[in-house]
Amino acid sequence: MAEPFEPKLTAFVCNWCTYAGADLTGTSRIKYQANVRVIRLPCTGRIDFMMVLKAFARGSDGVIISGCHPNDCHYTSGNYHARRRWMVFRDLIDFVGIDLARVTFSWISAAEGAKWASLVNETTDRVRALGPYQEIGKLAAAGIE
Amino acid sequence: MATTTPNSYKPYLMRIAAITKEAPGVRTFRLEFADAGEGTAFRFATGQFGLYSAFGEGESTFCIASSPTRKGYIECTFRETGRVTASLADKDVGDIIGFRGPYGNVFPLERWQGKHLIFIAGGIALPPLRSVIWNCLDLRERFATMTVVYGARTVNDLVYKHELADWGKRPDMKLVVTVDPGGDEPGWTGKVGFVPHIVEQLAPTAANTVAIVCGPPIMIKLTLPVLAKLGFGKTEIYTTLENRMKCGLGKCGRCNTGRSFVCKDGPVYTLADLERLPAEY
Amino acid sequence: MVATMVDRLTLSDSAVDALVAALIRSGRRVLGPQLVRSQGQDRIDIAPLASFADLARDGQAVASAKGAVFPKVERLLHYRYAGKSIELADVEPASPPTVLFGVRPCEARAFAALQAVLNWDSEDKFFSHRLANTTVVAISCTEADASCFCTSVGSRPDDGQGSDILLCRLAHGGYLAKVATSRGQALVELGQGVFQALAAEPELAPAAALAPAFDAKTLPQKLAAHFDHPLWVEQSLRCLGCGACAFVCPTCACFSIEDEADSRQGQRLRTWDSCGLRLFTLHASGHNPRDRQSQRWRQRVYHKFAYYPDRFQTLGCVGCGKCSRACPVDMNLKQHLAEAARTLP
Amino acid sequence: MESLQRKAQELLAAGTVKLVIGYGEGTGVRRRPIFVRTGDQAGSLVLDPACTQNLATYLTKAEVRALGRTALVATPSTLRSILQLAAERQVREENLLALVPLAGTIKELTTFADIEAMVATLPDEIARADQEMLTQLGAMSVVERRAFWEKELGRCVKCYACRAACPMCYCERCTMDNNRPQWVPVASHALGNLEYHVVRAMHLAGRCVRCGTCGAACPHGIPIHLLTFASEGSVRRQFGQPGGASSRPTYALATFKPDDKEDFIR
Repeated sequence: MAEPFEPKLTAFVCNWCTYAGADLTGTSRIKYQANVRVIRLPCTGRIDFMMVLKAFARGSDGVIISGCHPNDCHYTSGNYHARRRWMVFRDLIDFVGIDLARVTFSWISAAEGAKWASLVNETTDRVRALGPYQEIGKLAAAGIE
Repeated sequence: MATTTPNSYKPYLMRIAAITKEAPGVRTFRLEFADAGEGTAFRFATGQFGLYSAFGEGESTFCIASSPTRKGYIECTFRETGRVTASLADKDVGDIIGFRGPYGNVFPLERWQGKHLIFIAGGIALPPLRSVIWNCLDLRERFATMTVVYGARTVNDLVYKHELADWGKRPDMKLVVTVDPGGDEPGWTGKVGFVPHIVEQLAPTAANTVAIVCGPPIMIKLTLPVLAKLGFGKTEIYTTLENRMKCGLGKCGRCNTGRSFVCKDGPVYTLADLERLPAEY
Repeated sequence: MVATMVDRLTLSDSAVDALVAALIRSGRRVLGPQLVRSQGQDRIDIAPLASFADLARDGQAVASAKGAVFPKVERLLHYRYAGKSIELADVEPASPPTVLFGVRPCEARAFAALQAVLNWDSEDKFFSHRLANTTVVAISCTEADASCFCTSVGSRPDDGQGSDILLCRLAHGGYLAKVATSRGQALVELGQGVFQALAAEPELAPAAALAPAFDAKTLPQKLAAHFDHPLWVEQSLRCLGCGACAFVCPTCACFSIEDEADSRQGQRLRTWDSCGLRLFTLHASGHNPRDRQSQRWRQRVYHKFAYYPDRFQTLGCVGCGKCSRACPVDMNLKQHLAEAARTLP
Repeated sequence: MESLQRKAQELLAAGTVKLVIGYGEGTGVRRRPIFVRTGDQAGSLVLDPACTQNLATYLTKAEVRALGRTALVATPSTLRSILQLAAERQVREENLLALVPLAGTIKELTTFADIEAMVATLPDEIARADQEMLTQLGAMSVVERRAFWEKELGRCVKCYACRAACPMCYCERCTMDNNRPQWVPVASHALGNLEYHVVRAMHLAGRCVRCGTCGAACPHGIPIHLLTFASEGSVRRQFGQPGGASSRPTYALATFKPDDKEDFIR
């Protein structure tokens, strides 16, 4: 019998808020689904939009991007800049046919351990229901003879 | 259906046997064939080059810096400059890299028999000459006098410092090492001055002499008139080119300069050959 | 492609249709020029043919057919990291038996120029293997456009060189098939009953009329003598430095080799490249032997019309004009060469 | 057309400019950029509806710059490109002037302020066919759109004609040409092509003047201009800042407002 589908999620998070928040989830002993691989970056401003595509190309079924709440950026305005880019990037990837339901954006502070757990759980459940995502991953082998 | 033609793009696997840090950013690898049988069958001649792979990053072209008279290994010396060399610089002894070669033409040692040899090199361009210098030293009785003039920007930028020390002590060759003005340091016993000036001071005789010149374009440009003044003929001056290459097989078109493929017709050229090519190198 | 005695046979239009069907049935990959209408614009692509009716019999495809033997991206090597070591896997080029059906005679001639550079010294396994599995059935041209210049480079619209079979249109429908090679003969045998013996001397539809604009034979000498002529700077002023000309060119063979890898494995790919791109000759040190676009334009012209004849005794150009049609700024090669032939003493 | 030729002659004769970049006759019905440096070359200048290519691309080319002060035959898109280039400090006011065909005469614009004033009066619309394509694509499901772009971008050979033809792709070393790291694959396989075109569209968002020259330059007829239209459209819709409207540096993605409105961040 085939194994039930377990989605692979990649989370790009900022060092100062969401990563600390995810840490708090653990130290608070809040359980959440283990489908997510966390990649820590200094700031949401550092999360190059292409990382979303790279994650899908390497086999992620869903992507989470999260950082400090507006006005809380460790570097003052990295998250504001990131937000503008996301606003445009979302439109663009939707236009090229990437399913937005597979990309979750969030603000999670260092104090929001519970929010991190519920974000991961909800995203995992949603992506699990959507099924595996190979639309971008399959391109990696296409067009090479 | 499998083809019988070999895949010319498949490299030998080489184990890094030793790493020498020569100068800032410059390293020498001693490479041994991972497959001993391939190593035994491998032949090259001085002047030839190869493409060295850092798997995952690509290939980069360097000369073989060791002499064919030294069996069982090859050496290459490179400066960390781009994607591949940066990755190579991260490797440790025991790591595996790729090597395709030997490619290109050779220094015509048989033509030089009985002649005086003067090698003139600048900076990171000593490695291609090191192969031929060692080759000639190992066959020392075949040549008349041997002189090496080598210059670098600073004392620290000189490569093969230990070998230079050894060469300096040999009675059967003359070594002149120089650094650019301002590049010397306390205790420096070599010369201070640019290579072309040092060659001019040295004033080697052109009669029955071959000059082998390799260095940055500006050094070559200024050294050639000096040699011409000393009476060196255009077929008695040799150099080796390093164009960008991808295949090493005369196909990819990158090193194409005039009718020449540097990877096939070069890298060794006489000044007479070079003057027939457009100056696109 | 070993030339044998040219066998002359005829085919009716429906017979050609049956031949294409038989080729597809035989499991061969049948590629040919097809008209594509997209976003209100027409273009001709070289693509798998489903039937003879799909074939664009006139006009030039944007891309050349070279991709069948020299793909835009092909795998040369595969490797896996195994601890400190590397496991290398050789790659066999996957090349299904292919028929290039209904391509133009200029395209057919281009394979010899590709072969000249890719196999001149050592054999290129990937290219050779694909070429050996490819049969070329060209259709002679009855139309030429303002970019065409095959007659200036020693050819003509009904040139059979490089074709295993050349189909020439008959005045009243059907084709005369000139079967020039054993590979062509194999298709004749496959299409049993499709080809008819020649009953009488056939009346051919007139081939495209195309007056030569220059004589390419005069170029090598002129170019050799005028490397530093201001003409090259002048001609290249509007050149944008993209690779469109080289990538649609049926004879351009310059390539790059690129590694792509993740933490477990990687592959070495060969990709098309172009001497028109600045990066082509750029050294990691920053030094670039051809730093200006005029030098790169000159290289393209010289490579095809001076260095090729000198080195390989053949032109690196078949006069198809694809480069001119593809150029975003209308660098018309025919005009530029005519200008060179006219103005250089 | 005659008025343009006359104007070019005057400007060159007076030494006001050293170069006039305009359109000349090309192959068949095509028009091509020409570089007029003497009065007697001015007769080759052509002006008709086929003259659509955005010539502002040449303003940042070293070989062209070296020729001296330049007059540029400008379409509305060209004017916008000049402003965007000015905003990005890529052109100097004193080095160029724009020649705008207007109701049978040639209007000469010598300052960025003049150009801004004129641009403000011009309609800023994309071609109807492009608008229809955007509408069609918008009506598709995300799966259909993926299939559409997979097919279209499958033809891309990475000749970079789109990049070379775009006035805003002036970077001396494009991110595609950097390899430490090799962020976007060099090869023109399916993934390399998608990544390249997504990067290009993002880099042009807020800077694109929607001239469509990239799409027109594509030898394989891939409607890549729709990608930049989409990203530029997103900026306009959300931040109200069209590319090429002003010579002041107002790049929408280099700034922010604390109250930028979105509805997707949880």
